[in-house]
Amino acid sequence: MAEILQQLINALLLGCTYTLIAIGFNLFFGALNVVHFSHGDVCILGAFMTLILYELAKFLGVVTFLPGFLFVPLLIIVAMILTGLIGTFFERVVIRPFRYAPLLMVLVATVALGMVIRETVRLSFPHGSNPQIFPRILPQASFEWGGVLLRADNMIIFGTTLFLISMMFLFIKRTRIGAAIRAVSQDSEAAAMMGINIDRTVAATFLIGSALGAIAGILIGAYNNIIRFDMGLMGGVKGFSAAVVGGLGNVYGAIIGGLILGVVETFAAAFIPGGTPYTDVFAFLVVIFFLVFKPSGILGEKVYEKV
Amino acid sequence: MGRLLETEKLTIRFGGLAAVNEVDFTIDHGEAVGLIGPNGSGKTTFFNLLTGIYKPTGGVIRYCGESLVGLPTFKIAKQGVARTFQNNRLFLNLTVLDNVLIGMHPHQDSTWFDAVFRRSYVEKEVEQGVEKGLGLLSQFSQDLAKNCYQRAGDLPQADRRKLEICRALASNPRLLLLDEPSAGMTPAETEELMEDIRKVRQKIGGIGIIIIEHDMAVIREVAERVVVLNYGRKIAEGTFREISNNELVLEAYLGREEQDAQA
Amino acid sequence: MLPRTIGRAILLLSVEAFFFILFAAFMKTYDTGKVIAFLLFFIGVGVMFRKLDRARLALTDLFKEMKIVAGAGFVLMLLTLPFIFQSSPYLVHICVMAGLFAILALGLNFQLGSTNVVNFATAASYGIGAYASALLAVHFHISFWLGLVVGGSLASLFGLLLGIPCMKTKDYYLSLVTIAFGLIVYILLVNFSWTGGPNGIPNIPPPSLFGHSFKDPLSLFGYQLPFQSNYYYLIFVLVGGSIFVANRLHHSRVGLTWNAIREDEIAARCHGIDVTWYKILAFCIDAFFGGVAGTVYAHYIGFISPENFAFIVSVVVVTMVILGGMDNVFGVIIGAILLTILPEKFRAFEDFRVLIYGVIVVTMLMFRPQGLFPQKMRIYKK
Amino acid sequence: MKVFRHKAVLFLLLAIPIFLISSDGWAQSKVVKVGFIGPLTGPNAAQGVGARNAFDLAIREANASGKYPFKFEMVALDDASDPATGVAAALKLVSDPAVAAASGHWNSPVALATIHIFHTYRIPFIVWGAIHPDITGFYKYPGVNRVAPTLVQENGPLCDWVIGELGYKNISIISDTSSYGEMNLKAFRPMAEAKGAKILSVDSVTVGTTDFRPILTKVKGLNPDAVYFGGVVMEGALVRDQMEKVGLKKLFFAISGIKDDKFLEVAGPSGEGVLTIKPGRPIDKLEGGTRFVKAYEGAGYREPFGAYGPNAYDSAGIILEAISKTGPEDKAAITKYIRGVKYKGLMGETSFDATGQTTNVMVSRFVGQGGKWVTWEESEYIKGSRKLPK
Repeated sequence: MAEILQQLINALLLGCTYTLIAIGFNLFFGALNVVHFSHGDVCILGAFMTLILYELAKFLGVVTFLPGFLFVPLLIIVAMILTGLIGTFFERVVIRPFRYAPLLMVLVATVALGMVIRETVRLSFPHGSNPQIFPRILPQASFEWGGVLLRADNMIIFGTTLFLISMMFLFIKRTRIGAAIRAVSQDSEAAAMMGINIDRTVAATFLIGSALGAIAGILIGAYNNIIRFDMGLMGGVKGFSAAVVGGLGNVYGAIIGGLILGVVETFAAAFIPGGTPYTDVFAFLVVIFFLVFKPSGILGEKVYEKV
Repeated sequence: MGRLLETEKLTIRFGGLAAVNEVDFTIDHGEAVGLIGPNGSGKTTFFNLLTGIYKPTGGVIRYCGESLVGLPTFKIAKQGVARTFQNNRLFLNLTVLDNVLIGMHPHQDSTWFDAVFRRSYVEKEVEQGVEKGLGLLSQFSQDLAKNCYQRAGDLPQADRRKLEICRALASNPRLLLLDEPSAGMTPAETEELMEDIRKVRQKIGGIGIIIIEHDMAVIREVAERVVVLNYGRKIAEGTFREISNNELVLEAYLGREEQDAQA
Repeated sequence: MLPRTIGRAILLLSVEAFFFILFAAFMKTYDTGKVIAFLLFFIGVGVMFRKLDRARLALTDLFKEMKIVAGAGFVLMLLTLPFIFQSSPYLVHICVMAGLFAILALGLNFQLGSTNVVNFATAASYGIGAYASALLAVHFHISFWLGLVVGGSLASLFGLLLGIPCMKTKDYYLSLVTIAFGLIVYILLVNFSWTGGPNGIPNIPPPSLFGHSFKDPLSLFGYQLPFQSNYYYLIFVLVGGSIFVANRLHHSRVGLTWNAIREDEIAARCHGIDVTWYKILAFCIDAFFGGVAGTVYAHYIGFISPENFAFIVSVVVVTMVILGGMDNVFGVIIGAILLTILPEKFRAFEDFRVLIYGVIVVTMLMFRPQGLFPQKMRIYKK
Repeated sequence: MKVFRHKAVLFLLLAIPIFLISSDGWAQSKVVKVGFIGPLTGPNAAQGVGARNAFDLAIREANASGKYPFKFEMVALDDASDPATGVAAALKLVSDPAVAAASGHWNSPVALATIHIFHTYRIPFIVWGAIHPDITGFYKYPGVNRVAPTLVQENGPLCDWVIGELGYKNISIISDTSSYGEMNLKAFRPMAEAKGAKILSVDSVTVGTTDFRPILTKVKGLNPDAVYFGGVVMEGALVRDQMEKVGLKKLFFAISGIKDDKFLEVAGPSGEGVLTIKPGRPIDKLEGGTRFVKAYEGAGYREPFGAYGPNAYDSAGIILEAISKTGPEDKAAITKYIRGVKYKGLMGETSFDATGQTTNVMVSRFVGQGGKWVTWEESEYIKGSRKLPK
């Protein structure tokens, strides 16, 4: 029983990162009807950004006079903002030119952009092909409770995810920009006619999505202690998968989809004999199952083609 | 002449909204029926139901006595239902002639195997197709026939409409659905269009045409019978004269005009 | 009249020969500086060709007039390539690889170019073909020639399998399925023990024809050619066959139907086109090409492991198609050749290879989405 | 004017290529070339670059010593850990008639793909880093030798030590699915069982996995004495770290693939008390080791020579000695000389058995202590001031 609980915790934490990536996919798809295939790489870029900032801060000696509980959030917020800006930049440079082009082009372009991001990261770090050590920025304390090991860093990861998701919902529900995002994702032409600046709204979407993605990257780094340049490929595919399982375009769906993938992978590794190397296969089979039998996902509404 | 197509209580709901609501509709062989109604009254959705792009949530579609409900779009097209689109959907990066050749798809039968291993068969098929296509094009416009290797995307709007009708006719349809063919045309071009439609009816005996139009002149000229939709429901049916005196219809349209005036 | 024709034929052949010699010399150049000089020269020729209208028209007329002479001359020159590279098996090897990738790219072109289906699973069909024939050859001593058919067909079968989800999905979703499929095949190849796991399959026997084993040097006209030449000629025939099939499909109802799906899926359906079937057909034919290429690769190298069939291979083939020109058979082959030879010439920049692929794709899509050689309109003989 | 311009264009069209071709000068240089292939880019670049530098050092030293009648030149090519790239590189080497012999590969799949080429073209080849047993044991090519011990040769001493001497009997195995991990699993399991160990579980993980918690949580439920890891640095470090994180506080021991400073860096505090072995002896304990380190530093290489530097250094030494004895032309003689060599080098005396496998197998024991690898014999664990987990 304790083992199952422990595995559930593992699944939950894995699901958290997938959820955060999936939210980005949903936001972009809502706003632009675009699947940003390099979003996973932007997320990991956020983690690398944190790594660079951390080294920079260490070099400048900021660590010495700033206590950890102030320094770490500050570090994360700066990395978030930077990654958000980079995400908007990518939207402006690589995605916007294809807004009225055939869908194939933006699809291939974003896949290629992902490659460019990965390779740039790889080439700009010494031995960039190897995993980079991610600083242990979260407290490492732990205590055991009925055979279940609870760790401070895990709880922070879980808490942060919950907090960010609820903040994002509030933001989308309560603010002007949030209203604009909702309007654009309902009907961008109508929104434009109502005087909403589409470009700015889309940029805001990418800012938020990429910033949340940065958190996903940082959490992956903090959870595993390492980050590797090519994690974004799998991360992106899994994040997109989570979005699809939950229902593409539905932000709540991201949570469900992320958790489903987390549970499938964890339990496949733990309880299917010899299943460990095949966890990704199981995850993908679930995704393909959904694509074939319920393409709209769990929470997505059936989409009618415009004719 | 027998029934070409009829629907009974045809309905589709998008969530709570019934875009087409219990519509009974009939068209006979050789008949031209106008389908009118204010914007958003479900006319195009009705076409989409007939062609199988949407699956109805209720009701029956009978075409030549057989049900079309549940059939995939391409099978419906193969049975002789051809259509044009509101904002026309040509194959823009292909030539004029290729567009028409694709229209002939249902009547050709060469497969990948023929393409690779039976050259003569394919060549004959293409040859016949080209001949038929050029013939079809020249019936409508010498310009199109002459510029048959032009990219369809480079054509002016009026020619695109014509080409789209040609493409639809290339499949030898028994039922032709025209979705606002005169949209974006000058009065002179509209005149030509009406002429074209008359030509089609003359040449292809027994073809049924359902035409969606906002230009009442076209409806008056072309359609023998008019069906009026509003909010997805059929509110009237009859000759053009009957319709233009129908109070419900006037209300539906006047209401719209008032809104237009305000906007 | 006749002397003029002969004169023009000689002119045509000398133009071809000129560029062929240049190509051979380029291949034999190892010095990076000179490689760049060569490239600049080729680019200069290309630019001049565009600028000088008269020269261009004259040349295209010449080529159109004597298609057969041009084709025959071209084929003959390519056939002599192993003699020119006699002392350097490495160069023949590059040519073989270029041919393999040309087959892969031609296959993908049915989907990416003709039908607009973005398939990121080329590596999977490539791998399935390679593994199928390798396993058959190693365990059951099935000959390469049979393996070629079996490998292709089996890959085709998997193409069908992969095509099934496309009944329900399209666009992004379909691409996700292909990416997932590619990753699944890779993971399975790594983890199954009967595929040799990560160790792959060593000792795949070379093909033999009329008692001549492909691993032995080829003796032709008193010349001893490196053993790679066997494969060069094999690939030459296969690429020729692929071009033949690709052209025939393109100029048939099937190719036209694929184009219709590319342009507008809904309109295509409304004209009686069974979109699902034609997409599946494209999947199957693509996979068949991939399977054939994989089979040749396996027997050529004699050793395969999952690494040869990773995601990046798929992306490379996509890059080739986009660079060369979607739906243009000639362009796609040029794309494949360029992207096979250039990385070998710039081995010093090996580290930047993938980055450069990515940059090529993004810039091509932005500034020249039609590729180096844009698709051509179909013209029918009257 | 226009005619002139056309003539100029035509002239350029002909002149430039003629210049390019003629200036190329396909003439061969007189130096003797020695090939080196390794992963110079990609995930294992650190291994390949270090080995290349050491290889280069040996050649530079040979040229500087003036003892040899030839001038040697290294041709270093990249295999990027990719068999296809490796094959192209190997073909490039055999295409060059000036190449007398070559050494290569850290990745076994690459070596397994290229040795056939070297065999076909009769170019003597020494494997400096790839450790798959088949490279020598299965093919037994007369021209292919290997200075690195296979992993079968490594697992025995590890079993003797941890299971035999230290007495850890209930063991869970985790290995990666790479050829390296797979071979380790195959070699270790029977050896461990022969020593009386009980294998509680066997799990394989794909290289590149970062989250091992599901497996480790399961393993924790089995309550083993120790976890054996058959894989390389990064996965090893993550497994070690995550053992702590799921509360599996047991002994962790592993094959030499993890013996790298990076392991301790990634594993952090959890690297304490990790046991591993390493073929050969620590560089400072080798005869000539300090001289080698000094020379390496003096040559100004930026990257450390890494775990396989000495192997590459000795490979180069063996090749150079062979060529100097037989001359660069006769490849068969070089081949024969290498197979019969008794080479006193950095790693001690190297000679090859009938399959081409080195007979020079020495193993040193290491333990992670205070963020450093310390030889077991000198560690505080053997002195008793630190204790291994029970």
